[in-house]
Order: sequence, then C-alpha cells, then structure tokens
Amino acid sequence: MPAVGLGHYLAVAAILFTLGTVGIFLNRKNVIVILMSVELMLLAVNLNLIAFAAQLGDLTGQIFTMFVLTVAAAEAAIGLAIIVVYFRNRGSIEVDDVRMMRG
Amino acid sequence: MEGILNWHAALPELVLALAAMALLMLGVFLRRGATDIVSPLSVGTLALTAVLVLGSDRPRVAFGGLFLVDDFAVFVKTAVLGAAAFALVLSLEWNRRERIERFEYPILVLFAALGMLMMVSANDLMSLYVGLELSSLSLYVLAAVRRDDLRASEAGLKYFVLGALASAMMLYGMSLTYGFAGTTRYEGIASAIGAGPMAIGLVVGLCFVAAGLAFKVSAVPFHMWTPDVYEGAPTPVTAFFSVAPKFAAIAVLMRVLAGPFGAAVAQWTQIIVLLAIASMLVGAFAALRQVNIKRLMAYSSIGHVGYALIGLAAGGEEGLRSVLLYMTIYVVMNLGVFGCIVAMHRQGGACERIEDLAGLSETAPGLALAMAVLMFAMAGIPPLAGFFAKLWVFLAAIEAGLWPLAVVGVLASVVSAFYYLRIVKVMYFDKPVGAFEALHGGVAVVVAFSSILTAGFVLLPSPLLMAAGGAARSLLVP
Amino acid sequence: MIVTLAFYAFAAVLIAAAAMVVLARNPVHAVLYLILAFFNAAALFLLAGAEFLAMILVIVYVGAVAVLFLFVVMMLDVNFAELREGFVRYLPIGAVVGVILAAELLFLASVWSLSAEAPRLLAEPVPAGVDNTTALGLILYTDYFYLFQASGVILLVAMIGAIVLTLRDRPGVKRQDVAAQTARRVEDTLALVKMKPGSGMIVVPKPEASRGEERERAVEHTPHGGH
Amino acid sequence: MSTVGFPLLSLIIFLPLVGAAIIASVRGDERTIASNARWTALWTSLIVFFLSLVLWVRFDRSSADFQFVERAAWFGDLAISYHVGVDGLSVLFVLLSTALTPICVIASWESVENKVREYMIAFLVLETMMVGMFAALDLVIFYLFFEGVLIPMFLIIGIWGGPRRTYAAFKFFLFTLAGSVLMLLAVIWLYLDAGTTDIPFLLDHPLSRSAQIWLFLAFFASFAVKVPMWPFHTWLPDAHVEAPTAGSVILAGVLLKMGGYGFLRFSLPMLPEASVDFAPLIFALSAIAVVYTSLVALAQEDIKKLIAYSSVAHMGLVTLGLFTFTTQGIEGAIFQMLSHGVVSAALFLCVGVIYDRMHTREIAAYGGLAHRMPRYALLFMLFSMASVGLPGTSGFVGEFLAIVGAWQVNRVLALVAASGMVLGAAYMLWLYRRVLFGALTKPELKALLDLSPREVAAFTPLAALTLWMGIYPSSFMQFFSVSVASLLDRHQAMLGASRQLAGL
Amino acid sequence: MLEVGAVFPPLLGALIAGLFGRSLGDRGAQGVTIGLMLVAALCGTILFVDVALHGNPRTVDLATWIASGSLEARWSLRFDTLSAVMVGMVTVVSTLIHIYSVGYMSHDPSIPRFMAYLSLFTFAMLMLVTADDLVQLFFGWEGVGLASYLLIGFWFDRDSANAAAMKAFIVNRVGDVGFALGIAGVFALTDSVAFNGIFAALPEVAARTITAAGIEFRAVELCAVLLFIGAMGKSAQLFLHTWLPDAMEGPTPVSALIHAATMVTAGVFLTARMSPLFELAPTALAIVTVIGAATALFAATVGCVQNDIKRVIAYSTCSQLGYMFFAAGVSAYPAAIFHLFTHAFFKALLFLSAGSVIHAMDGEQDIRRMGGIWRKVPITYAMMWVGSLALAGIPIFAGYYSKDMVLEVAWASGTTVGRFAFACGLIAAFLTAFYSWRLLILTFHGEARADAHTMSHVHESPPVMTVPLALLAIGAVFAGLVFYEPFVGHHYSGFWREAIVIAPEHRAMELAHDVPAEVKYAPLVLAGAGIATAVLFYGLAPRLPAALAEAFPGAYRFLLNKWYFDELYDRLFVRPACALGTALWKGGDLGTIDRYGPDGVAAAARGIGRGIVRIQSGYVYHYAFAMLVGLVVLVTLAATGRL
Repeated sequence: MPAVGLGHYLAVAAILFTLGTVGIFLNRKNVIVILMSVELMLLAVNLNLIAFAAQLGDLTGQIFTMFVLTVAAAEAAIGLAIIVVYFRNRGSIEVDDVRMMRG
Repeated sequence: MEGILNWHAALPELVLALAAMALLMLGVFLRRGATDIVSPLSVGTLALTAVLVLGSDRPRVAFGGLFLVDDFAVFVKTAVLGAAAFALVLSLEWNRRERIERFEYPILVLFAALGMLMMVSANDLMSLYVGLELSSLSLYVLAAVRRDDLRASEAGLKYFVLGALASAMMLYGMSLTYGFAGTTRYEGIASAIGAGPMAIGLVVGLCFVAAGLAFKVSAVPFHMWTPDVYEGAPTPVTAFFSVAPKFAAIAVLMRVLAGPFGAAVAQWTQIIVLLAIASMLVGAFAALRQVNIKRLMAYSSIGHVGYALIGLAAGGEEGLRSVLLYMTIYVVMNLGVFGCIVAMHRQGGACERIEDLAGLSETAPGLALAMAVLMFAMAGIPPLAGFFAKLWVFLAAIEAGLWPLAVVGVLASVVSAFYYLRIVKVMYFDKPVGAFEALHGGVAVVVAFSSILTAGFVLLPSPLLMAAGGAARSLLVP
Repeated sequence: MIVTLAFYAFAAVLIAAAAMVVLARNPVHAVLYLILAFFNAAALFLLAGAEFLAMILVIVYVGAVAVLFLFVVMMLDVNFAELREGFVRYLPIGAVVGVILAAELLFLASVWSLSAEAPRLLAEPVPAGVDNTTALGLILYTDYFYLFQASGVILLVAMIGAIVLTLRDRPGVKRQDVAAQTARRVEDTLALVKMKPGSGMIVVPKPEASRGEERERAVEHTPHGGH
Repeated sequence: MSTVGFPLLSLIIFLPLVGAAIIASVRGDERTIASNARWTALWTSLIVFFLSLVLWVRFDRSSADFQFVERAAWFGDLAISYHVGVDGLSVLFVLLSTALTPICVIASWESVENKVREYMIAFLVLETMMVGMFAALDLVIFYLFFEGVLIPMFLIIGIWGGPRRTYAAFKFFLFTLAGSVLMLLAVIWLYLDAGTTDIPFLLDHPLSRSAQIWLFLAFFASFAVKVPMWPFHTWLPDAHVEAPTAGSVILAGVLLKMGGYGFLRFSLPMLPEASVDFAPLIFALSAIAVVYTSLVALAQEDIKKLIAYSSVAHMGLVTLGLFTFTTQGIEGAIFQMLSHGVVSAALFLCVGVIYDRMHTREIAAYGGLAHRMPRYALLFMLFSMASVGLPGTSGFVGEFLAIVGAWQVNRVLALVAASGMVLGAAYMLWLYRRVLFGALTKPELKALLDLSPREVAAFTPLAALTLWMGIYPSSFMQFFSVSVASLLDRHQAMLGASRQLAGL
Repeated sequence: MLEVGAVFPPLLGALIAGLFGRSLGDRGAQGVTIGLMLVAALCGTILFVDVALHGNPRTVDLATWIASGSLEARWSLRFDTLSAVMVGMVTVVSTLIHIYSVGYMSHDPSIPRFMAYLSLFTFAMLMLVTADDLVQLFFGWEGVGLASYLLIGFWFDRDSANAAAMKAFIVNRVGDVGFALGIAGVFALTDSVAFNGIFAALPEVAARTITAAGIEFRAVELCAVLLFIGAMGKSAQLFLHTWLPDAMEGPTPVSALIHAATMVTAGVFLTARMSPLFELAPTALAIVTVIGAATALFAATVGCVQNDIKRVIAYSTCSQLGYMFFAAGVSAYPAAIFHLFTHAFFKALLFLSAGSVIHAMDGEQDIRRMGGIWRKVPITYAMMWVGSLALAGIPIFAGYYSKDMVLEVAWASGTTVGRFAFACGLIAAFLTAFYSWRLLILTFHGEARADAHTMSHVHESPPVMTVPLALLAIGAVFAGLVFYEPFVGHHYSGFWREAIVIAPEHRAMELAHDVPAEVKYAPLVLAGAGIATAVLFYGLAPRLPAALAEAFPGAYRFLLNKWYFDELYDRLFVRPACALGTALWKGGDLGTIDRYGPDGVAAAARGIGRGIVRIQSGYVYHYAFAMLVGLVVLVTLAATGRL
C-alpha cells in the first residue's frame, strides 16, 4: 500500500500520459521531442505499474516495470538510430518535413 | 511452479533464436558474400522451425505459465513462419538488384518472426509485450533498412513513432488490467473478470489494449502508418509486413480477447465491430485513387483486416475459425501479389506504379494470369479462395446476428472489387509499356505457389477448414 | 505526512518538467527537463517502495537513455524551432481531445476498484522480510527467466538495428589499421636519401598511387552500405 | 431417368475446362497457337454439346424430379456439398448453353485475331460456369458459378471489346457483383436456418413470412440486376455494345437467363409468400421495362444498343410471366427465355456479321444491305420477326403465353405486356428498314459480300431452332411442363399451409 | 389429304421460290408457285363444293402446337362452310393473281422473291381461315401481316414503300394487341382456345364479369371488343385504317390480293367465326355496327377526292369493309360474308384493272395525268366497267346482291345502330358510285393528260394479265347471282350450319327479305344518282369539281388529307413515342439512372476516397492524432456504457 493512496499515483500517471500524447501530436518542432514524449508515456505506465504493485503487495508490477524499462531503452536506441538515418537523408528532423509520402 | 521451465515446449523458439544468433555470427565473420549464404540458411531455419512447431506437443504450458503452446498457436505459428519464409524468398533477388544486400536483413526477419512466435504463444501480458516489442523493433529497423533512401527512412520513422505510441497505449491498458486483476496471467485475468461486475477501469484498459493491438493489425483508425510504411519500405519488407506480423497480431488480438477478456465479450465485440466497419470502408474507398501499387495494397490490407475482424466480432468457434481461414487465405494471396510486385522491375529500377503493369498480359502472360487470379481472389469472386474467406466470415457474422456488419462488408467488397479490377484492367486491357526483367526463380515459385493455391482451394477446402476449426476450438477450450 | 508532502512536491515537479519537455523550444532544454522528470519519477518510485526500480530509472534512464538523447540532439545540431502556426491552429482541438483523455483517466483514478478476485490471483506476493532488490532478484532469474532472456534478445536486436542503420564505412576517411601499422617495416616507409646541401630538391611520393589504394578500400567496404 | 454412376453432368460441366487446359498448354508460334486454340475450342464445345444431347434424349419428361444427380462431399460433411442435377426447369438451359458455345466459337473464328488462345479459354471457362450454374443443386455451388461467370465475361468484354470497353466491363462487373453479394448473405442465412445449402432440401424448407421477405429482397437484388429489370438494366446496353460479338451472344443468350432462372429456381418455390407479396412490384417494374426500354430502343442509333434494349424489354416479359403464378405465365416465361436465348444470340451474330465487314455499329452507316446480302437479309428478317414475336417463330410462344398468364392476374398488366408487341415491331422494323432496306447509296457498302459458309454454319442451327421452337414448341415445353405443374402445386400447397397457420 | 392439298402447296411454293429462286430462275419460280397454287385452287374448289355445297364439314388434326396447362393450341385444318367459302375464294383469287403477276411483274428483277411472298401470303391466309382455334387463327393473322409487310415493302429501295410497309405492320400490330388480349380473355373465360371448346363453354360463362382497370365488364363483351379491335386493325376500320391507303405502295397484284380480296377481309371472317361470342355481346355488336358504318361513310368521303388510282380503290375497299362489318354488327354474318365473297372478285378485278392501266401508263398512278386512253386499252376498260358496276351495286352484278342485302339487314335489324348504319350505308352507296365513275371518267375518258411519250406507249396488257381479269370479271358478274340463295337466301342457315351462330332474337337475316320497297330500291337509286353526278362533274362540266373545291376549301382539304388522321397519329403517337424514347434514353437511362445510379455511386465513392485520402496527410502528428481520437472515442463509448 503506497503511502499516499493509489488514486494519487494514478492521477499523476494519467496526467503524465496525457502530456505524452499531447506532446506527440501538438509537437511541431522535431522528431526527437516525440521520442521524449513516448518516454513520458512509458514513465506514466511505469508509475501505474508500481503504484498497483504497491497497492496489491505484488512484485509482478515491478517486474513488468523492469521489462518496460529495458524495452524502452532498446526502443530509444532504435528510434534514435532511425532519426539519425532520416537526418542524414533529409538534413532535417523537423516534424513538418516528414511528409514525403501521403494520400 | 511445477517443472519451472519446461523449456522444450518452446523448442522451436529456442532453435530459431539460437540459429538467428549463429547466423549473425556467421555473417559477421564472413563479411563479404555473407548474404548469399545467410539468406538461404535463414529460409531453411524458418522452415525447420515450422516443422518443429508442427511437431510440438500440445497443449503445453512453459516457463511458469508465461508461455503456452496449443493448436491455435501451432496453426498461427506455422502460417507466420511460412509467410516469413516466403517473404524472405522474395527478398533474395530484389535486395541484390536494389543493392541493399545485407546479411542483417534475414537475421532481423528471423528475430521478427521469433517475436511473433513469442507473442502468439504468450500466456501473460508481459510475455505478450516482450514478444510484441521484439518483433516490432525488428520491423522498425527493417522498414528503414534501405538507409540511403529517404522514403524508406521516413517509413521507418513514421512506423517507429506511431508504433511507440501504440505500444505505450497498449502498455497503459495492460497496467490498468494488472491493477484490476492483480495479475498479468491470462487465466488470472479471465477469472478476475468472470468473477464480478466489470470495473470501469478494466473496460478502459481493454480499450487501450485493443487500440494498441489494432495498430499492429492496422485497423482503422489506427491504420494511418500503413500506407506510408508500405510505400516507403523496400518491397520485400512490405510483403513481409503485410503477411506475417499481421497474422500474428490478429492472432494475439484473438487470443487476448477470447482468453483473458473472454468474459468482457459484450464490451469488445462492440469495439471490434466499430474497427471492422471503419477498416472495411477506409480500405475500400481510400484505395480507389491510388497510383502506387504498394500503397494500394496497404489500403487493401486494411480492408482485409476489416473483414477478418468481422469474424472476430462474431466470436465463438465459428467466428474465430473464420478469422483464421480468412487470414490464412489472405496471407497466401498477398504473398503472390507481392511476388508480382517484386517482379515489377525494368531496366533502371523497380517500378511501383499501377500503370507500369500495363499490357503485362502480353509481355508476361504467366505473371499476368497469376496476378489476375490473385486480384479476382482478393476481390472475393468465386470460385477463388478469396471468396471462401469472405464466405466464412460473413457466415459467422450472420450466425452471430451482426447483419449491419455483413451488409457493410459485402458492399465494401463491391467497392474494393473496383480497384482490384483496375489492376486486371491495366494488365489486360491496356497497351504494353515495355517488359519487365525476367522472373527470378524464387519469386516465380512464390507467385506460382500462391496463385495455384488460390485457384485450387475450391477443390479441397476441407483440410484447412479442419485445421482452423481445431485451432479455434483450442482457443475457446484450453 | 512528510511522505504525502514529498509526494505532492515530486509529483508537481514531475508534471511541470514533463510539460516543459513538451513545450520547451530548445530541444536540449527538453532533454534536460526529461532528466528532471526522471529524477522525480524515481522519487515517486521510492515513495511507493520500489527502491530497486528507482535506482534503475536513475542509472539506466538518466545515465544512458537521456544522455543518448542529448547526444543525438547535439550531434544532429538541431536548431531552435519556432512554434509554427500549426501549433496554434491545432491547439484547440488537440487540447479538447487531450483534456477529454485526461479527464477520463483522472476519473478512472478516482473510482479505481480492484477485482474481488485480485488478492487471490497475485502471482508474486511481496515476500515478508526481504528487501526489494533481493525479492526481485529471487524471481527475475527463476519465474521470469524466459522474459529475462527475451529482453536480452530485444537488446541484441536493438544493437543490430542501431548498427545496421547508422554504421557507415565512409570512403575516404583515414582509419587506423593496427595490423597494417605493426606490419609496416622501416624500409617501406623510410628512405634515406643523401642530399647535397643546398640542392633544395624535394622528393614527392607518387600521389596517384596512394589515392588509388584508397579507392580500392572503399570498394571493398561497400557491402556495408554507405554512400 | 438416369441417376447412374456415370457422371455425365460433371463431364459436361468440366470438360470445357479440360479443353481450356489443352489450349493453355499449346506451345509454338502465334499462328499455331491461334489455330490450335480455335480447333480445340470448337471440338471441345461440340463434344460437350453432343454429350448434353444425351440429357435431351435420356431425360425423363414425365418426372418433376432432379435427374442425372451427382453428389459428393465437399466441405467435409454434406451440409455444403458438390451436388448437381437437372430437372425440367434447368435441363433446357444447360442445352442452350452448350449449344451456343460452339456457335460462339465459330462466330469468333476470324473476327478475333489477337490473343486467340486467351479468348477461347475464356469462352470454355464461361461454358463451365454457365452449365455449372444451371446444374447446381447446392446454393453455394450455384453461387460459385453464378458469380464466377463474371470473371471470364469481364475479360471478354474488356480485352476484346469496343472503344468504351473498360467502362462497360467495370459497369457490368460491379453492377452485377453489387447485386449478387446481397444474395450471398441470403444464401448464408438460408444455410444457417436450414443447416444445409442443398437446394432440393431447401425447396421444402418452410420459412416465416418475414424471413421470406428479406430473402426475397436479397435474391431480388441479384436476379433483378442479372435479368436485368428496370431500373437495374443500364449495365446491359453498355456491356452488349462493347462486348465482342460472341460475348454479346453469350451475354444475351445465357447470362441474362441466369436471373430469370434464379427467380424460377429460388424465389418462386422457396419464398412463395414473399413472391406473392412482391408480385405487384415485379409487375410494375416489368411493365415499365416493356414500355420504357422499348421506347428507348426506338431512339437508338447503335444497332447493338437497340438489340440490347430489346433484350431488356423481352426479359421484362419473362419476369412478368414468372410472377403470375399461372401455368401459362411461367411456362411462357421459360419459353421466352429459351427463345430469347436463341433469337437475341442470333441477332447479335447478325450485327457481328456486318460489324466484321464495316467495323461500325452506327445504324446510319448502313442502308440497302438487302441488295448485296440477300441471304443475310433473309436471316435477319427471320430473327427480327422472331424478336417481334411473330407466330411460327419461337418468339411468339413465350410472349403469347406470358400475356395469357398476365391476363389471368391483371388485365391492365396484360395490356402493357401486349403493348410490347407494337413497340417491338416498331423498333425492330425501324432498325431493319434503316440497315437492310432502302437504296444502296453508300459506296463503301457496295463491295460487301454475303454470308460466308462459316457464317451460314453459325446461323443455320439458330434459324432452325427459331423455327422449330416456333412451330413445334411442344417438343421443348414437354420438358418443363411437369416441373412447372409441380412447382405450382407446391406453391399452392405452401401458400395454403401458411395461410392455415396464419389462421390458427 | 385434300385439306392438306388446299393449304400447304403455297407454303411449299413459297419455300422453293424463296430459297432456291436464284437457281430456279424467274420462269422456274413462277412455274412452281403457280403450279402449286393451281393444286391448291383445285383442292380448294373441290372442298368448297364438298363442304359448303354438299354439307360435309370436317376438321383435320395435324399436330400439337402450344400446350401449356389447359391451354392447348393445335395445328389443324377446320373445314366448315365458312372456311370452305374462304378457302375456295382465296385459292381461286390468289391463283389468278399469281398468274396475273407473271405479266405485271415481268420487268422486275426479283420475280422469285415476289412469287414466294405471294405464295407465303396465300399459305398464311389459308392457315387463318382453316384454323380450328384462335391461336392458329392468330398465326395466320400475323402471317398475312408479315406477307403484307414484305409485299408492301417489296420495292425496298423506295423509302415510301418501306415506310408504308412499316406502317402497315405496326398499325396491324396495334389491332393484334387487342386480338392477343382477346384470346387471353377468351381463354381465361372458357379455359379453351379451340373454337369448339370455346363455343361449348360460352353459354355457361356468358354472365361472368371481369374487372379491368377497376371497371367491371361483362367478360364476353370485353373479349368480343378486344377481338374486334384486332379485326379493326386487319380490316382497316376507322381509327386503324391509315395503313391501307399507304399499302398501295406495293405492287398492284398485292393490292388486289391482299389489300382488297383477302387479307383485309380477315377481320370480317373473324367476326363471323366468333359469332357465338359476338351473339352474346350486344354492346360489342353495337360497336361493330357503328364502327363499320362510320368507316363505310368516312372512307367513301375520302375516296371522292383522291387522285391516285389505287388509293381511290383502297378507300373504296375500306368503305366496303365497313359495309361488311355493320352487317356483321347486326348479326347478319352471312350477309357480311356474302359481301366479302362478291367483293373479293370485283375488288380484285378493279385493282388488277387499275394495275393494267398503270402497267399501260408506264407506272403512272395519278388519275389527273391519265385520260383518253380507253381506246388503247379496251379490255382493261371493259373490266374496269364491270368492276365499277359491281362496286356501285348495279343489278345483275355481284355487288348489287350483296350490298343490297347488307343494307337491308341493317334496316331490318330495327335497332338504332342498325338504322344509323343503314343511313351511312346509303350515303356511302351514293359516294361509291360517284367516285367509281369519277375514276372511270378521269382515267379513260376526256383528253389525254399524260405526256406524249407515255401516251405513245400505252398498250393493252398481255393475255397473261387479261385472262385472269376476265376470269375475275366472271366472278364479279355472277358471284352474286349464283350464290345469293345459298349464302343469304331464306335457307341460309342450312348452308352455314354450325359455322355461323345467330341468336334467335337477332332476326335481321330473316326480316331482310321483307323490307319495304323504298329500302330495297334506295341504294340503287342513290347509286344511279352517284353515277349521274360523276358524269356531270367530270364528263359534262369538268370545271365544277374545281369550283366546288374552291367554294368549300376547308372541306376539300379535310377530305383530301383524309380527315387528317395521319397527321393526328403522327402528332399523337409517332412523334411522342420517338421523343419519349429519346427523352427516356438521355434523360432516364443516362441522365437519371446512370447518373445517380452506377455513375453517381462511382463518383461518390471516388469522392469519399478523396476525402479519406486527404486525412492521410503524411503528417505524423495527424496520424498520432487520429489514433488518439480513435482511442478517446473507444474509451468514451466504453466508459459511458454505450458499448
């Protein structure tokens, strides 16, 4: 049982998650920020999992968090690699430029 | 936990993983000419794995309940491995021609396939997540593997960004589910849901999970990545995308919805109905004006997923079976179509526009015939296999009383028939614009395999029917 | 009480930092805010009793991931981006959707309920008398051996992927070839020339030949792609 | 009566595919392939035709049962099985299909020059589909063939068709597809309701009135497009005009009959109450078709289009006759379909003859052909008169019986149906006058040759059939009179039963 | 055997001449057809004697034709008095005309075709009159229609001939609609289409009613009227008469055979044949009478001002057919058939004589460009006189007996419509005589109005034409005298036996013999007056007609333009049909069904496609946004319990 109540954690996670999503589609700057937004969302998930784990007195949530962290790291690596590749081709990573294909 | 590991249930996966790593080493040490050796070996690995899958004991639970092998898993895994193998065959010649021979390519396909096997066999949200991410990460890289190509890297970028968003959504849903059920094990979630009234948190969690998986199957409105990625990624990669991951993702969706969320059927049926209708409509209408054949196939695949989802929405053994049938037939047809697209190569590079097929019936009658058969099949015209796929799906839908879905489905199929016919029209009615280069042996085999199966399915439909029926049953009665 | 206050403080900073990640105009600042957010999240983890994960978060995320971000941001020399008009144009509808989502999730937080079955279904109840790290360690390599290995494969794929995508054999770049260096003998490189003082003659090695060698090497590396 | 082990029907159905396979396997230069394809197609279709004559001879005309029945497991169990057979309602349509195919092959002998191999394959595949559809005793099999027809026909129109072939082919395909997918839903529903798609079983399967109404609408969507009924007919003129001659022949000769046959096979016997309920609608549409399309035909400037519109009008009479639920009406409708199969096929061949020579279908481009082509003029006159429904030709019998049937139901309806007699005469004679009659003034027409022996060979059987069917129709009607009688008996019985139920 | 021999040889002749005409040659074709016609005529005459005069009716059953449920139409040859009269008359007249054609068509390039058509026609006519059921009758009915169409359009490079042929066929078809519906009605009523079956069932069903278009009719009345509509078409009665004058575009033998002697009288035959039905339908009979009378009068008025020699005779035919109908309408079927019989001879004679004139005048048909040739064509002139006298009803000549009988029965019927018919008939008789002599005088007398070249070539026709003329003239003179007694005499019923049924309450036939003297002689007087007027107008005071025409220009034009029927129909039916056809095609099919149907749907689909594709903007944030919206929608629906 977390010290401050499950609801608080969930609320923080919810706000964090929303900020992450909003960051993705309101962002007009560059693609790296999108990646950061995704990290925020994953952080929200982790907060959720840990809060639930604490609430339930169960370790599964923490284990899950660990895997999420691992995968997120791998994901960040791949994501950044793709961004680098894209930058090399396009010379820019501005979000509005990523639009060769459409329709 | 009894027997703790029980690892031989996961023998195919182990073999695949080890073989992939071994081939990786081989490739690294060989350097020059590695691809020519690693690629065929990868195909062989996939085939070997498929054989192992078929021979695995079932039902089996391994790794303390994280991993499950049943008829359903075997069915799907075989299909996924076969699809991956054929897609890989398609890439052999293409990659050489397009100068993107890299031995990492088949390795990544193997890892992606491994991830798919893992997610299909997952019996726990965590194993699902890990398997899914393994395949996704491989696919992101594959999409961008042609790294000097702007479109490919854009495709990779979009796929990655949206994929990350989708997996974050799914994870959020999983966390909510865990929070409700106290466990991530499928059977635990099922019993938690079955025990009492549905908590709203769980419903929301279900939505999030469904949304994440809908992204993987590219169901509308989570489909937006599909056309761009299909167009941008190298053609064999697109072929791979359109078959293996799609089947695996649908299978996961089926397992998750029918298994852990089986008691919430009333909730998810509605979700799936919405997704199905939207997918069929978007798939039908958006493709009407495409000029790039890969993009067209992207919308086509969106539409097909819509049809498959009809079966899922119908639920029950009949419905699940129809999904498996649909996807199997779809995969076979799609491989052939992409075989034809891979064969679209003239002096000076690959062609992707539909107009490039003009007069194919004169320059390459065999290829044109195969493509025509596949197009009619995709449109669902009897007596080709595509018709039966739709037949079973609609049958399930009507049995479940989902009339609107069935009606929208058949009408959408009429609309989509238009663009499939358009390809036939271009090939057969239009003046030739020049021949393609000669067909590579592997591609020819894939195309022939696909078109003959598609045309001949009508003669012997029972085996597939039985197998799918068994698989569907195992999903409902573990 | 303290704990509660700390929670609110960390949570507030976390959310503010997260908001700044999204809003910051300078991507470097965004990364820094992200790091701040991670620190605060780690603190929240601690408050929830997940010490090990808090540490992981700091070490792995702040230490590795965030730095990676920073590195890439710097490397790509990303400019300051002014807010495009699109931002303003889409803000209202985006905000509406965001607010709806947030409202729903917050509502969820306020009415959260557990399944009646949940306590019975726990897979890994927290063992008594064992600290968090030990407890995790005990199950990670046993019950979750499968996933642990799978994560390893994921990391391998990430590595392969990063290499496949970014490793370039740039032709024309001078590299150190240790074997070649050690195998070089004096006679190959050094010629003793007797010069008459005041002659002023300069001996130039054949430039064409050396350039040709380079080209050869470039060809040799093409299987690894690059331009 | 023959239910012996010898799979005659299957042989008739699938032999063309064998021929197609042989054609496909021929190697060599273009000319060898083309000539091989022609001869193989001709022999195959002739053999099939002679085989189908066995049906004619061995068919037990005194029985309303299905004959030459074959059944084999297909989808595991017998719920959906390979089940074929013919009864009085279908046997003649099988013969019509097998008879028209060799004629089509002959008619295309010289006029098709490019992709001869594909062309002949398409026709043989088409033959399989047509025969299979008429012989199907399982709904799924029926649907398979019913819609499978679209594929070869689409290609025939699209590859060997006229300038607007793409539009026509797409319109044809999508229009008919849109109709038939709804039927597919009905088929599925029936399967779920009855547990089988076996047609003989379904014929006795009782259905509630509301179910019947929905099913009827679904079937109607498909058959009405195929027949085609007004206002679902607009694909037909385009398809006919753009299709190559033999394509039009098959289209008019057999494909249109699929809709009428569908009504006859499914709507009437399986959905008796709904058929009665919807009869006024059918009557209205049929009546409109007769008058409307006849008037439109009057305004045409393209020969094929005119004949195409006349087909719509004639088929209007068919639907009208079917839903009168009188012996004369139904028999007249069946006969009208058979007759129209022969006559419109012949008329399209007639158009093909001059199209091959002049490469235009503009009526205005012709005039006075009778001077140069007396044999042609005679045949054209014969078929025109048959189309007009002159007694003594096949066209009269069906038209007359349909009118007699209609009279028994509704006098005004009969009047409208009969008005087709006037309008039909008007447009056909108007056509004949502008093409064949008049002075031969156009210089390019003066060198025209009369029918070649090959063309005469294609026409002779049709002319003979037209007269035979007109003078001695009984030899055809005795095939289906028992079946029609039993259909009507069952119809009455089912209506009576359901009324009793309603009364209770 | 004899029966078959009377009916089928013409068919054989038609087939031989038609299919093998080119190898047979002109002579061969003529020989074959005429030879076979002679066979038929011989058989026909023997049968006439045997069946009609000796009273041995019989029916030869050949084969089933159409059998559908209780509807059974058979191929059979029915020979009762009525048929036998018709068969005899048709075969004889037709044979004569075949022979005449040899001469008349001698310069034509397609003689075999012509002979084939003629024989085909004869066959169809014979099938018509020997039918034992309504359907076979309809077969013959339409068959003669076809032959008539082919023969009118025989010179198919003439546009006017084609137009006339089409008109004939289509107008006839209008009548045939009535006929076909009539058959359907009779079948529905009596469950039979065979005459015996129908007549046997009629008494039981006479009282039945039937609704059509919401109105309740007596079934027999409706059927009778419908059949009569058919008869109107074939027999060119008022409203459906417009085709007959145009039909003169055909060669003259055709006009003689088809459009005077035989085919056009089929309607009268039908009425007589269906007398048991008509007898039960008084209203229908009244309609028949009124239409017949009106036609008799109308056609006669128009005939007075026509200038084409054949058209004058055509209108006269029309008018005479009217006589026959009103005779039938007052239940005096024997009188109608009698007039039909005599008319066949003298009208064929008139036409053939006219043909002879035309032949002599090198194709000229306008009587205003004739005149003064009687010396050059004495035989023709004489024949014309015989024919005209018969037509005008001058004693001894055939027309006198039949026409008087017709007028007498009309009077004797005692009904209002009968009296009306009588009145019309009287006026028509006057007009008939008038236009006949107008024709005679203008054609043969006065000064020659043709050009010199034509006049120099005017010559008498060869014997092959004049001999048939002479034979017909014999008929035109004696047919009335000889056959008066059996046909319409006091013991007429013994002659007709079951072939004609007259209800006992319809006593016109009996009473006709006892009409007052003024009724009996009025026609003769009026005919004489008509002749006198014509002589006055065209012989003595040639200016008078022109002056009259100027004095009443409206009336003159009205008559000259045939009461504007053609124009009326053109405006009312032909043009609207064509316009409607175009409108429905462009506006209906293309403009509405296609535009909002397939094309519209296709365009809409493309439009929707464009819309969806626009959402696919390529911006990754749009994609993310779409996913998010989807998620929010799902969650919202789920959370609010809508799912």
